[in-house]
Amino acid sequence: MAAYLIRRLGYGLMTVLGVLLLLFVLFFTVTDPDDIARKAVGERARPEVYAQWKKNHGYDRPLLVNRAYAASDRRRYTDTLLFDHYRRMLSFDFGNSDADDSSISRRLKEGMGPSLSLTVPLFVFGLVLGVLLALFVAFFRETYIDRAALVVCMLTMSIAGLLYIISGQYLIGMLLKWFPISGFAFEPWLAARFLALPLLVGIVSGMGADVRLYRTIFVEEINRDYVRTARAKGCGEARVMLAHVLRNALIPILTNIVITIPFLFTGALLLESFFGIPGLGSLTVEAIHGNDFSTLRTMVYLGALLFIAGQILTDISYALADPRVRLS
Amino acid sequence: MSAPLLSLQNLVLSFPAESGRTAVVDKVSLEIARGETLALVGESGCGKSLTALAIMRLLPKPGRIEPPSRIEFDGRNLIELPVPEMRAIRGGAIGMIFQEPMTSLNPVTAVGRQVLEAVLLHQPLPRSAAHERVIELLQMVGIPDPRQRFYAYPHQLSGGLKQRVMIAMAMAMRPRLLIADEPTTALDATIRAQILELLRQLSATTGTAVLLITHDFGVVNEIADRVAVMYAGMIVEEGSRRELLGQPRHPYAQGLIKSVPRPAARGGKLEEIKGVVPRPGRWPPGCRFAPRCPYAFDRCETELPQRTAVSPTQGVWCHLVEYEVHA
Amino acid sequence: MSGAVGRRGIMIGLVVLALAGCSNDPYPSADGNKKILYTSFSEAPKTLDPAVAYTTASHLITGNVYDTLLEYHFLKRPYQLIAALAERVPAPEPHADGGVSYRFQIRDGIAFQDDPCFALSQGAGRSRKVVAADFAFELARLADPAVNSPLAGSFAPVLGFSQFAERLTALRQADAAVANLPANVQYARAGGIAGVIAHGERELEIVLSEAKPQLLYFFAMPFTTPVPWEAVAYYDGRDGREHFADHPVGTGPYRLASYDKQYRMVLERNDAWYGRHALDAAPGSQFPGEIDAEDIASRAIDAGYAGRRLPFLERIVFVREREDIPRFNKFLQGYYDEGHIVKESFDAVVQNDSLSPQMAARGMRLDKTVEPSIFYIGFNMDDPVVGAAAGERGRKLRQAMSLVIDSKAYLELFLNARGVPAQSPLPPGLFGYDRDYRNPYRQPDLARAQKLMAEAGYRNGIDPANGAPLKLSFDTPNTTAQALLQYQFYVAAWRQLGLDVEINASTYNQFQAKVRRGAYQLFTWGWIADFPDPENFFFLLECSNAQSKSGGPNTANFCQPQFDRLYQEMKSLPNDAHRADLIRRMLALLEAERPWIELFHNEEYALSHAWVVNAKPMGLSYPTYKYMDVKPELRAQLQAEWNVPLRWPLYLALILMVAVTLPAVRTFYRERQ
Amino acid sequence: MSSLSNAVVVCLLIGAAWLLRHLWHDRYWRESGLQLWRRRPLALITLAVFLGIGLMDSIGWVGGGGGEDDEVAALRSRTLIDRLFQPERFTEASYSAPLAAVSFYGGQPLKYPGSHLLGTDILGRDVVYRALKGIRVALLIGGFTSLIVIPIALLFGVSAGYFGKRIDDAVFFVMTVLASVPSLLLLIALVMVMGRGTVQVCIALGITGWVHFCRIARGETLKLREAEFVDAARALGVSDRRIIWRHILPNIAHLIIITFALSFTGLVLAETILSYLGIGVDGSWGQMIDQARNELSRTPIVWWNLTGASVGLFALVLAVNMIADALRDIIDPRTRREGQ
Repeated sequence: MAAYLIRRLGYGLMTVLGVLLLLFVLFFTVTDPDDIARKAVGERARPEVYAQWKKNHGYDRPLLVNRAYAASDRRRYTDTLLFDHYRRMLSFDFGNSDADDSSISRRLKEGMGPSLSLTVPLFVFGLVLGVLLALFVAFFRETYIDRAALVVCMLTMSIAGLLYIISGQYLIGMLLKWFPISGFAFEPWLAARFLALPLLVGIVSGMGADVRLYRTIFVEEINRDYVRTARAKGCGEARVMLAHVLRNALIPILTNIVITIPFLFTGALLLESFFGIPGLGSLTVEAIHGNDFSTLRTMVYLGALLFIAGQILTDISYALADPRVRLS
Repeated sequence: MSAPLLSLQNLVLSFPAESGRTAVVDKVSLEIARGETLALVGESGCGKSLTALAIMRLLPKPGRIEPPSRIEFDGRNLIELPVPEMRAIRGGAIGMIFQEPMTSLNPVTAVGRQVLEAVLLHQPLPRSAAHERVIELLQMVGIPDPRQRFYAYPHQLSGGLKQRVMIAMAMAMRPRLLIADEPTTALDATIRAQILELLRQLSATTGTAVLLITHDFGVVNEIADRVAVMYAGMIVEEGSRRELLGQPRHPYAQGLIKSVPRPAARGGKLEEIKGVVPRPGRWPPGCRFAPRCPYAFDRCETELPQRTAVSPTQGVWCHLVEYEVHA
Repeated sequence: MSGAVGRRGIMIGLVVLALAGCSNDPYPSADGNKKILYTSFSEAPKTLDPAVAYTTASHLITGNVYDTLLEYHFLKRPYQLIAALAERVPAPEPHADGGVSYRFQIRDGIAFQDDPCFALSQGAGRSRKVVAADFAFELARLADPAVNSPLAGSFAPVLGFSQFAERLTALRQADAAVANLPANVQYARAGGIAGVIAHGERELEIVLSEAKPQLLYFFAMPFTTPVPWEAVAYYDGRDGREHFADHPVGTGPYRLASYDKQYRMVLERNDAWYGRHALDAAPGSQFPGEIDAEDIASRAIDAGYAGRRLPFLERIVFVREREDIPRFNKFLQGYYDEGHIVKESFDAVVQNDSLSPQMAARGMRLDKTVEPSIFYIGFNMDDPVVGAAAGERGRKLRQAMSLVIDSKAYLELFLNARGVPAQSPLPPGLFGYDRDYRNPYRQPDLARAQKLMAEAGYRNGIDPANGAPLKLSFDTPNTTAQALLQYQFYVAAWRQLGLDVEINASTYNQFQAKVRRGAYQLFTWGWIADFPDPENFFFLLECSNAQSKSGGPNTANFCQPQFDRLYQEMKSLPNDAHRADLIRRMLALLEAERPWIELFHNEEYALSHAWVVNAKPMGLSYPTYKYMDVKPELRAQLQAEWNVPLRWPLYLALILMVAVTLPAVRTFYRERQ
Repeated sequence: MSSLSNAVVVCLLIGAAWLLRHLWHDRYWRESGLQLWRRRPLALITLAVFLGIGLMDSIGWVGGGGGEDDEVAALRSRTLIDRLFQPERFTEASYSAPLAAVSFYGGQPLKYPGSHLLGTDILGRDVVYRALKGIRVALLIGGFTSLIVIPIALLFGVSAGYFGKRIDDAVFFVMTVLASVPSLLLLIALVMVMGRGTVQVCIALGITGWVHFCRIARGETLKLREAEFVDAARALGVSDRRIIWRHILPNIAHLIIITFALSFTGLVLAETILSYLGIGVDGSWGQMIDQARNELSRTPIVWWNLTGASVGLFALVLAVNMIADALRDIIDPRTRREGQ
């Protein structure tokens, strides 16, 4: 198990280096720092002001090789954008935002709280409700509940996330006034009041696909031989579902969670900017509108890190859940 | 002969087909005495496995037990039994083992704990006592060093060992009837003999009646007390092992026994029964074996034969035999 | 038991969600009765450094935290400067060599807000008195290239301003270690600015190389506020401390208590403010004595506050709201005390140019002010087809295109008529603006436009060179779908002339690249005045500021020697008849040349609730919170009234859910084997 | 531009006809087709209608058609849909409710009273016309992107799976790196760097969607490489290239079709998010939704713009989802083999 873990972490690190290379190509070689400077400082400043700004933000160095230093001098390769990009990203020193010079890591810390308070419950409630509903539907397979549930899932899957948010905000926020339309508060009991509506919208929009997927997994497991054995032992239908089927179904469910993690990211991004939650999602949206490349680069990097960590976590939980893998 | 332990009367099982529902098992009547081992023999698709599942009321979803079927066990009709009581019988008074030991155990739980569940479901013992009971059961079915094997996972055991665990699970509550649905078909020869010997020995020591479902006459010859031959959803002949293997009267039973390859018959032509078993819903009107029966005559095509007793313990559903007996 | 598990799980989930406080009050109930003003902001301030902050968003904070030598009178129009930190508004003293100097007497007893940074100079003390040197320090910061102030150019007339900047840069290049020294030490080493002299602690003299009356306006802007050198040195962003740009230390009526740009900014009242205990009545610290009847009648100003000491509010909370619709709806629900009307709900709020009955019934008030701004479509005068190079044909084409743009229709469609159709670059309320002037090329006239097109050689839009409609490109950095609709309005108008104008919306950096390469023909831009003077608009069309020459803000690259001569002459004249005549001749020139199609001057409609007092806006993006007050009890009562949640749909949904699943559960149990 | 899109349309039609004829002879595909028709007739009809409108909207030429008084339009290639709706003339001043006779604000009589099925938007353009124009864009985003992606993904995936070793490691590494970046963020970065426009967005969507196809192709090839019939073919001395072409690709075909159908809806829905962020495609439903999303809070409410775009989007995505669902059961070998 330990060897498996080390190999997995090693491969994860390799992927991180690959992602950084992709980001470097995307954000440094293809875009022109002059434009970023102009956007950050504003159109009315003097040309030397842009040069000054680029210098402050370290955009003025060459890309790969710094010919200013002699061939033997180590700095020929370290005083370049590429090396600087890797060093700072790997040491989590994200520097300042291109748009307004505020320290990115401080804004990340400020944004981390609201983002997690949205994404974690979204993930947990989404998964728990998804599995419960799927169990419920699988339990009543071949009755009209099953057929009705499948049709409803198909319909909810075909509606764009944006429409859920717009109609949700309008119906529940404005007409019914159950929860505040948007906004956030760091005091916990107030935060719950703010997060209720985005969570509701987020869960409902993702529910269709999840329930259909989990139901198929459950029905597949129910038809396996060991379920017949359990019934022959005298297990009641509920015990069969919870003790036997659910435990075995966890394995395919875990593999599918890896696929849903990135959608969690996009979901949070939309929910945060629509509901005014000052999290990493709205920070990214602002970076897009403000052409703030350094923040965007950091967000993509963190997104990738989260995803790789998620993959490793899922593989580990996969091994824990399935003895056949754990003991191999 | 005291009252039979289990008696099936006119059991009819139906499944949905293109046009409404068709019977797959058609008015089967069968009895098993206490401690007796009855072998239910027939080609695959004749409905013998479904009959076994119907006894446990575990018929797969679209299937249904149609009236006027009756399944009397210990004097009670299992069909009318309320669900909680039926659940008490499953794994309690009646145990069952299946054909595919490889997939019949829960892959993510230790085998010991799966047997433990079978015990605790019916008898609220303290954990340590139940644990000991499981060790005892594993020993009883011949699993070496049961204390360690308790924590093994199914993928770590061989096919034979897994079938022994299944048997331990089924015998957990000293059932009065054990249903074995082709227990050895998936095992190779050497293990097959051990499992059959285990079943015979358990039946002898615990007095458990065994309903053995198989298509292999070798198995029947090993441990069966009585035999019933099934064809296209009907029982065509039943009798003691000696009678049926010795002098089968129903043409299909005769054909079956002749087609079993025996060392003695080396060099001879292997017998085979021409034609194919008709599928449910397309059964011919009269005797269902008529199209393939060399002795079929006009009555066979029109009328379903009734049971004719050729000895106190042997009955045949065949017009020819009926004719011979009454003539 | 088994079937119920699923159903019960869902029920619990729903009930928990409902009980999570089925109310939509976003504020802690404890603050219900305090004198707090709740308002919102959409654009986060880029920086709060007074030398750099230039956007309205940052002015919300800098305008309250920093005081200035002079201020605009709250109510008098046109705008009039009054003394604030200075004891009186100085008159210019001409010098023999054509220069001019202003002497500011600094009011006594003014101190900085409490802040740990003063430990650098006061040891145990947490504040200190304001002296003339603090003003000199800020002016030096304006010149410092490292601070990179966008307004450095405007202070060029100050004697020795640019020389000081050069000396400073040379000093830093000579020895790199100098740059790490505190700013005030560096400025002292570089010898300070010749034209900025601190006579003792309470007199500041500013010497100009040439007369520029507009410069006084800059002393009413936070750019020239007194800045303590301790704050700049202490807040350097190292080892956990914030940057000075995020931690302002000033003398103003309010202190910045909390600052999270993504979420919330809070200003607390500064009890050490000079205005609260100044002995003589300093004009900047008192509510104006005389209030005209019209303001009292319209409840814009409450007469009871005349002459009272400022400020009244304890705390001002700015909540970040990115989307307009939720922001406006929270205002309607009473959770924001002031708000801007959203285009979509305009007709529900404003009918025949005043508050609609239902809104008036709620006690709301509507204030309208025309912003000193101009929004325009510009031609790239260097372009061979639409520019000056095309000579007469180009001019006629520009005139024709100008004739078909109907600003009135545009305003009604996109801004609910909130704005004044523009006849010239000068907005209303500025010297030289003539209310009755009608620009002949800005009154929609399709027939005349088509005649002009023919004269220009493009009969019904066909370009003789290739026989197809003349193709022009309209470039914009704004890629939002909403903006696209507005550009399609212009394209549809030009289509009546047979012109095929293609919209090229590109991301900001591609747009900038095109502008720098001059690869654009038509563009749209806006400008909000820094100070109420015609020079601040005409400089956008002056040749030395042309984009192609100096990368300056004259994106139209308009270079007309006669216009430039008039501009130089008019630039620093006082507002007299001679200046008005010069302006009239400049406007006549623009009228014919048509470098711009002037669209409209923006009009701000501000709404405020019944419990907000003295909500009259001041314009010039000046925050007026120090004059405002609130009635908390009335607010709490109205908020409760307007926000009764509808609960029956929740119960209906729950019942429906149970009703749907019950029959299936029953049939399932019956059928079970 | 019009001649290019006409050529593309003709090629598509010829290619589709040849493919259909070829598949019709193959009993396996004919049977699957019939089964699909029996199970999802409505969805197939909807998709056919959408495809028809999409193709009609791609065939355009200059000149001809209803007495144009607008010179600019006359000289621009107008597709069949344009000619049907005459957008230049068939517009109102601003908003008008569905089938209304007077404008929504101010109540002036309309130029075409009662003939706008779903009313008009802020610029007076007919909502039904704009929704129909959105079909071609959606099909382009969903279809065109996949057409770029599938060949590349197959090339890399199959060669990685079949030849293994170095190629496999390299391809797998690139795949993991691309898959590790959340697709939306990568999408945003690509569009911001490559600039806006239908083609750029499709390429960006392609790059992010490519990994999904490649992973499936590689996995399936790995499985098939071990299959007996491949060993048998290799034993007979059949060249690798032929094995891939004759044996591996046909067996992957069904999986590719299913994945194509599933990813189609994902791409179309992703575009709506891009439009919200301001980097979507012009004329798409996403853009219509983004323009209309604030109209819900107008009093009285302006709902028809949002409805027009949403119904179009919903119908297409639902139809494709239903077909993909049915396809998965019909031609997925696993369920099929157990079926026989």
